[in-house]
Amino acid sequence: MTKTLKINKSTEQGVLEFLKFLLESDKVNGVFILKKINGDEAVAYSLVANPEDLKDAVPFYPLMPVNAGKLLSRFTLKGSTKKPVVAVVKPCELRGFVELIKREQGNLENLFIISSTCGGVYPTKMSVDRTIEKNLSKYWDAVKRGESPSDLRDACRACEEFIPYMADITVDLIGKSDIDKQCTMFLNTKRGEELAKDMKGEFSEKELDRKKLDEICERRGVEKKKLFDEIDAKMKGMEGLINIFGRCIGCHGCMRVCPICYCKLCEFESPNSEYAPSDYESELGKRGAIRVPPGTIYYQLGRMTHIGISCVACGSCDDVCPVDIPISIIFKRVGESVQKLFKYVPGKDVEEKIPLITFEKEEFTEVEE
Amino acid sequence: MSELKGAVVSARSGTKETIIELLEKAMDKGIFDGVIVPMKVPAGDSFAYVFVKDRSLLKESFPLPPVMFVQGAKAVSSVTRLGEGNMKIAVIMRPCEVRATIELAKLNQTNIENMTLISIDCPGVLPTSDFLSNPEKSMKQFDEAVKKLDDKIMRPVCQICDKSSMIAGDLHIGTLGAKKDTFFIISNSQKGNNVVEKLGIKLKDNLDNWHNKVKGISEEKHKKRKKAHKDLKSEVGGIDNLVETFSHCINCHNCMKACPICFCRLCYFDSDKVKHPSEDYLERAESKGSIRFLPDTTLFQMGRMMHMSHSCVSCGACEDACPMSIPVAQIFSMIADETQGLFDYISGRSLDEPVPLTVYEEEELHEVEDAND
Amino acid sequence: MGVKMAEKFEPRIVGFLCNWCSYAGADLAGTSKLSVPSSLTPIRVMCSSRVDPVLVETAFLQGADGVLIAGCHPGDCHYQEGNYYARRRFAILKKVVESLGLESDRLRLSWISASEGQRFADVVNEFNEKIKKMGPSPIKEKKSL
Amino acid sequence: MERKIGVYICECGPNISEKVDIDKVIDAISSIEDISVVEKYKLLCSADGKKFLEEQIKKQGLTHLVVAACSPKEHEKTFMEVCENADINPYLLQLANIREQCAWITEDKDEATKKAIRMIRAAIGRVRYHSPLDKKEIESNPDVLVIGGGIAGIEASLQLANTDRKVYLIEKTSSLGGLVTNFEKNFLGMKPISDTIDKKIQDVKNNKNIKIFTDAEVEEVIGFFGNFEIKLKNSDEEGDPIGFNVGAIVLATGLTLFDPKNSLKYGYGEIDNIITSLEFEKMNKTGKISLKNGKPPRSVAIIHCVGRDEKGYCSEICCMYSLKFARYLKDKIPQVKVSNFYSDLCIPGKTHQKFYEQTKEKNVDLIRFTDVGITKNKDQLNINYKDENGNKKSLLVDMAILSSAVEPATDASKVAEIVGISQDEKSFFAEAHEKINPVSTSTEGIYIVGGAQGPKDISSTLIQSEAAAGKILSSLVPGRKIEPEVKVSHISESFCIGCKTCISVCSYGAITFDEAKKVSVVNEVICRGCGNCVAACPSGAASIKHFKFNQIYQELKEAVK
Amino acid sequence: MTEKKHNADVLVIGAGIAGIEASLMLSKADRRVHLVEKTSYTGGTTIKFEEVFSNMECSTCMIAPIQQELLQDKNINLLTLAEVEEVKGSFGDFTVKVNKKARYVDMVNCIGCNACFDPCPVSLKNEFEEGLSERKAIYVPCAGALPNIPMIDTENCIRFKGKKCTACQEACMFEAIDYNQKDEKLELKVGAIIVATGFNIFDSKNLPKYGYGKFDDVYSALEFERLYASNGPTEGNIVLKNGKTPKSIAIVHCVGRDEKGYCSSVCCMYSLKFSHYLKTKLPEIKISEFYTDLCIPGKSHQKFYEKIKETNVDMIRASEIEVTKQGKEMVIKYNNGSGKKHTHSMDMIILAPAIQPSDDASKLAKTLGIDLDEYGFFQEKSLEDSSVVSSKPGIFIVGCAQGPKNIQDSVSQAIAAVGKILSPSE
Repeated sequence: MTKTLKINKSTEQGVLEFLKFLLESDKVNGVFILKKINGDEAVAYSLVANPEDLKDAVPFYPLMPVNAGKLLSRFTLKGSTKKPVVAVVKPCELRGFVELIKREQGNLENLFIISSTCGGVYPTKMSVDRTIEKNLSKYWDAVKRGESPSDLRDACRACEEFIPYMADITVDLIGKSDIDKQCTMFLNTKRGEELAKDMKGEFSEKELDRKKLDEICERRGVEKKKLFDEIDAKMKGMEGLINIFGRCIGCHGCMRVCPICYCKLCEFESPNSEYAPSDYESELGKRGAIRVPPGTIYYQLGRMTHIGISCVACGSCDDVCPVDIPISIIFKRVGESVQKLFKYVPGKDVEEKIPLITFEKEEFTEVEE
Repeated sequence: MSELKGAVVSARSGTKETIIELLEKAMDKGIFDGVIVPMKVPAGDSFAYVFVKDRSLLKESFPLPPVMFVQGAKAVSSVTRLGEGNMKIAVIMRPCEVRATIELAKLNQTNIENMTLISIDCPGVLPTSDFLSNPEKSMKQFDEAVKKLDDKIMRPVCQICDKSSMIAGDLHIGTLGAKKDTFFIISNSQKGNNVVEKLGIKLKDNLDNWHNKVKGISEEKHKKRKKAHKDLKSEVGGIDNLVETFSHCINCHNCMKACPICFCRLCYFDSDKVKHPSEDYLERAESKGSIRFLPDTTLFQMGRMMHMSHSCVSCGACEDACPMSIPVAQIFSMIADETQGLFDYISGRSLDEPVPLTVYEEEELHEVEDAND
Repeated sequence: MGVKMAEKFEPRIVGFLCNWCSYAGADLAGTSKLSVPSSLTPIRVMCSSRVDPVLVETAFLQGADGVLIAGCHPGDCHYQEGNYYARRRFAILKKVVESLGLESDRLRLSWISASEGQRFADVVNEFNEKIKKMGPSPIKEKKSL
Repeated sequence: MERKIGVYICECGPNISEKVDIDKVIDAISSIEDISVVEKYKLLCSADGKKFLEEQIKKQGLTHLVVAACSPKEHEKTFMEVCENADINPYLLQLANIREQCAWITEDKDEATKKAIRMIRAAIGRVRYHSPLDKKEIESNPDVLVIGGGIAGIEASLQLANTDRKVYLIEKTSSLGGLVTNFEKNFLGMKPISDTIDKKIQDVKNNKNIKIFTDAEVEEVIGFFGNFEIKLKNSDEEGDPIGFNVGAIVLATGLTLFDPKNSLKYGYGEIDNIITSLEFEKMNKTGKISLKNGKPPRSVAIIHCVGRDEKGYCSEICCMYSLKFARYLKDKIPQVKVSNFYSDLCIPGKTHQKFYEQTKEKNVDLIRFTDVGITKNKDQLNINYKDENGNKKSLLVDMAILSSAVEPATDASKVAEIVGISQDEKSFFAEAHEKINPVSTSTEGIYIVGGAQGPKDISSTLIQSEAAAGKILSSLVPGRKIEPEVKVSHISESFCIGCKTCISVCSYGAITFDEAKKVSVVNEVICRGCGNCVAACPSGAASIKHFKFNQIYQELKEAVK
Repeated sequence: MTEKKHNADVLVIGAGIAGIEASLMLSKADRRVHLVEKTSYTGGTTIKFEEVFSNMECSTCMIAPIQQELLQDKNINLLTLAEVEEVKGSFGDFTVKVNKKARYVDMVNCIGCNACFDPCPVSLKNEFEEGLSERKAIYVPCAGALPNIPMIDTENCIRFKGKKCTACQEACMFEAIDYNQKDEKLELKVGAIIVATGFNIFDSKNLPKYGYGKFDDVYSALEFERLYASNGPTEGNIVLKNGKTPKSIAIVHCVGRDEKGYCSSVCCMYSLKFSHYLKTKLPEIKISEFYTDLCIPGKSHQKFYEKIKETNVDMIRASEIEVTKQGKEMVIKYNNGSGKKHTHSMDMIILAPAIQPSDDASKLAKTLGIDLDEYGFFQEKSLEDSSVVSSKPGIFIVGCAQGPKNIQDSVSQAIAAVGKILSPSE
């Protein structure tokens, strides 16, 4: 049984009350949370210090502008935060962060994590023209029923890891019919309990409704299989790869937003990936023609080998791909197959070692300012 | 810059085809050992630059594709950044790609010693997203638009491009003002002259038709450009609009990666210079109540303007690559005109003009200083 | 800590001073006991050419009410020609800011020699007055830059 | 590692304490993180003050130090020494100049206090990011290469050569001595030049520490102050190219004359008996001044400022040597009629006017012209000139001597390119500083003397040679290592993309390009640490020690708060 | 010169730019230097200039860094208010007696806050500012002077005239003021001596025709330098005695040339520099330069001259110049080249007086036992050889002490002398 805190407010309101309390009682100095910025213009992660500014926070908004794991890593890259901060993030973002911590790219000290069972999010594109706004009610109805609207991102519809690991506090969200009236928070850790102390609301002991969640998980499993089959059909051999990645423009946006890709300098942007004219000349001797810039497939495969083991299938790469390559599903597909080998669930436990250290820790320190 | 010389080439088999024939001929004569041209990718749903040595593959080439997936300058740079090489290479690109290439050459990012840069009158480019929604249809629409010289379906930044026929490279293929089933081949350098003469073409024909047509179009587009920039300034200008404009930016830096001028191995804004300890972010949040995280999106954009706007060729690659549909290219084209104007500089116009920030004049820019006020 | 109460407006001006001329000029203003507004906080750099425009943009976007870059007069650069490059960079910077419809008047480039203590005082006074007229930088309050 | 920052505020008697409420300052900053002690002191720069600081650093086990006092120009060195004595790296110190730039210029005490707090917070923020910097020492080669075997090069070589300092003297012609060997006498003293030059040439030849190469040219120079590698065009007995290492280079490539053929109005090369000053010197040296027909001239015109307009500068010596010519003529052909045509008489210096007056006494005509030309008149010459009122006049003479402007020796540009120094617009070598560093160039270790640096007479040439020698003797001491600047730029090999922007903005040639790796490399020995390249670098590759982005950023943050 | 007995230390007389450069270079070569300066500050005449021709660099920016370096150099023993009284011995082994006058301000304790000035009851003309501004009896010549430490001028301090005044002492928080300081007699042992005592300018009062001292607004070159200096008495505002800004200015070259019998070689250039000064501050002003022969030798000077001419400055070749008054108006009369007489009225007149040896040159020459030339400059050993070698071995003469010259040549000579001293061939 886990300690729980119940507040008789809508789940979102409850959480906001709680966060307000944390700031006002100086339990934390900052809240890291999704928030509307510039009025209604956009939703983005924000670091909030003044309780007032929580008013337009939207912790469970169905959007992932950037994988918060990457952001939390940037936040604590130069060392743990000296003053306590609480972050409200999605399970996959948390898992991404944990993977980064394992790679010395972040720090949990003084950083409290609130997460929730996750209903998935819409493609970031939909935030540009504000179409998400129109879909919100539809979305929340689906969430209550534990279903995924069809226009959610592929990665989310196929996500089976929607229950957070490592969160100090888990907010009960999906499949919960009374989220409009009730807010239930599971205080998973001592730290979580400490935070909740003195908060107005009823404390009790409870468990997440595993059965319901398992059903949801199954449904998503089916969705996943469908997507995997499609990919498998396309991804037959080199030919398949070329067909799928042919349109890649090498912007490396997928790498930049990926919570796992943390290298200061990606190998595929380093001198190792440059070719001298002589290389081209000899290569052209073998083949009549080469695509330039070269290395499109090489980059994608390389990235798979580098991060596949840790891919949390958050779907950010899909969001930024300007040429709509279904990267996330491909990576999820490959990732899971590798992860199975080691029975490794990325981001499950910060103490758990990464099966293979496929890359250098912290390189190029000489230019650190 | 040498005086433009040109010839009329008959193109009964079609412009694209004739260009390919000429390239094949040039390879047969050993004028070029290789050609860098756009081609359809196997899936047929997009295009890529291909470095061809086997002339039999040339027939696949697609000199003027409807989209700009990769800015040609990047392709060229990937081939000769590390040296000129031994192959004599022809490259067929859009004028803005040629200009970017020349800009990169100044910045030591490519070596065009052994290259013949060939540009083509550019009708504009379709937005990548539009194209991807239905490649076949887009192809047809594009061809139509080219025939009608109608740029409505092109990218906004192409609609206000007043350098779409600017000749900065060695050779240029002029379709504007050409009689039916012909086009102009125009030489802008000794290198160009040699190539054409070796092909047995005499550079003696009159170019007035082309000149006039181009003059007309670029003047009209120039007016449009000025107006568009004026409007844009009122839309995105001022701190509030600016913040709003970039509020959707998710720091993916696609714009920077797609930009031919952003050649840095490690972008300033990915370096440790902009990575701060948590206290710093918290302090900022405390003083303002809250800050968006990551902050400094505007700094990134303004920083890029500082670092590359003086070399920006307004090619639009950044806007194509932006997943959040921010009008980056239009904004940068506006800034570029302004900053380059300071030095009467036009990026990629000529290899002999040094990049503004690598030189100075003792007597200049007194308006920005106030030593004597 | 917390948001500054808006009593009377005290500008925050960042002053990048080159070590050899302008910083010495500022010192001379001191030894000559001239009166200079306290709004300017000096930052010593070896040469005006060290002033990375991105640093200035950073100051500007973090809400500086004004940024002054001061170096040796053209021709006097201790490092031969640094200030000429500084001037070009500044020109571009100012143009960018101006073109974005931001207040480029909040950025200033001045040449101040080691013997110009008075000029240093004048420049800062003048600049300070101008900034006061302009009021606080609207950027200060922006939460999502 | 754990930081323990100590902040010490100097009251500077009343100078700071009167204007700044120091106790308020202490309150405001003592709570800042990493601060282990904040204290005020009456006068930190005093002997007691320094002792106090030193003890504090040791007692408190401080890792970083902030001193809020006067201008770094006053006492940065002082407090850096204190750090050294207390065995912490002197670069872990930051000064906050709260006297000159706060207390002394702020009327309102409250404002001054606030500003002081800002400045000290900034210093604290900055010092946090300081990293220890260590002096480097580099072995240096004391030997010297002198290019040019004229009087300048000879003098420099003689001043320098010693058992522990070899001099390589490179002369492109077959003999030493240069231009002056053509002269009979020098002006002022009118003593035979051979008295001086011949002796000097002998001394050079006899000096076993001077290695002379005649008919020799330098092909390649690479390296930097203290460590230049020289390759000559010439090869040794075995036919291998001659090469050697030196620590410094003296350029004494000398002068040549403006060719009057370039200015038709003088009829030079067209009409007989019109000769250049150099030709006349040579003729005079043979002992016999004569016309083409062998007869001595009865009248001679000496035209000053030939080529001045074309060159755009006054060659400084023409007036004087033209007067000397008048003396030559009067000595050898007493009854000859001599007329000097001049535009402005340029005879600077304490001794020159006297020489001029003495010459005039030998009834030499001095005629000021505003324009002059020469035409043939039978076998004589018409000197057609305008006087200063613009009246056309003409004078009939047998012979005309053209006192040509001087210009840099023809190979100057080539040499400049090989050693990698810049030339001024008149293509003389450019000095590091026109006033206070006239014999140095912007490349440390390369010096310019004599006519190569600008038009000048023998005496000034000797001075420059000795000056260059002085520079070398004081900075390149045998057995002593070179200590380059420590606050220098650094370019990350891994991040540099090789756009060479940094190279084009560096005034000292301190950045070279590694063609193999395609990256820029800073030579720390040459770098002066201005930071220009850092601001020029659009990427994250360049940084400069002690003025890093984050160090300045910390100051900036406080300034904005 | 490497025998045991040889003393490596060097005495440099005069802390002007030549003396400073020489000292710094000797120090760089690890020589100990005694730098004897007769005034209370370093920098000589150069620090009086706002800018130097022909690149118009700010003079302070040029020299302040090396002054700082000098003050912080441990090898250099700077003796201000000091004069050489006796020199014995020979090259390699001189014994020098120096009289170091009391400053009455402790150089260690004083921190240069200037708090002592205000309370001082005495106030008189400041010589450094050519009498254009006032100073106290305890003073530094100008703001930014280095070392920034005041001295008491006992000639005028009322305390030293017997009154009971301790105003300055009371004002000083650092017990820096010490009325009991005594002049010190120092004995220095050195191996070589560099004489860099600089120059003086010809006193235009000797030539009444120029109206100097007679009329307001006739200035000598040095006075004008201070009038223009941004750290000078008017913070660089060019004003007439009546407070108005001048509309017309005459700059007269070659003042005293005939009397002296030589061309001072820098007057033409600095006169042109003055035109540049004036045109930058007062673009509208009418400037006439009256010269005899334009002496602008060297590669960079003519360009400067041409630049000035473009700013339409009248260059008038003139003789028989005379400055008089017609009513209130000041007028200048002259003959132009063709002998025609002309008269112009002028608001201000700047005289470019000849450069002459400093007043104590002859005294010093005696003390050092070296020759003077007929003009009173220190005499070089021979016209054929290095001009820094004096008539006595081991004593070197540099800068304007040896003859009129510009900064570049002075510095060259200074460094050359160092070269001579360091050179193994000596």
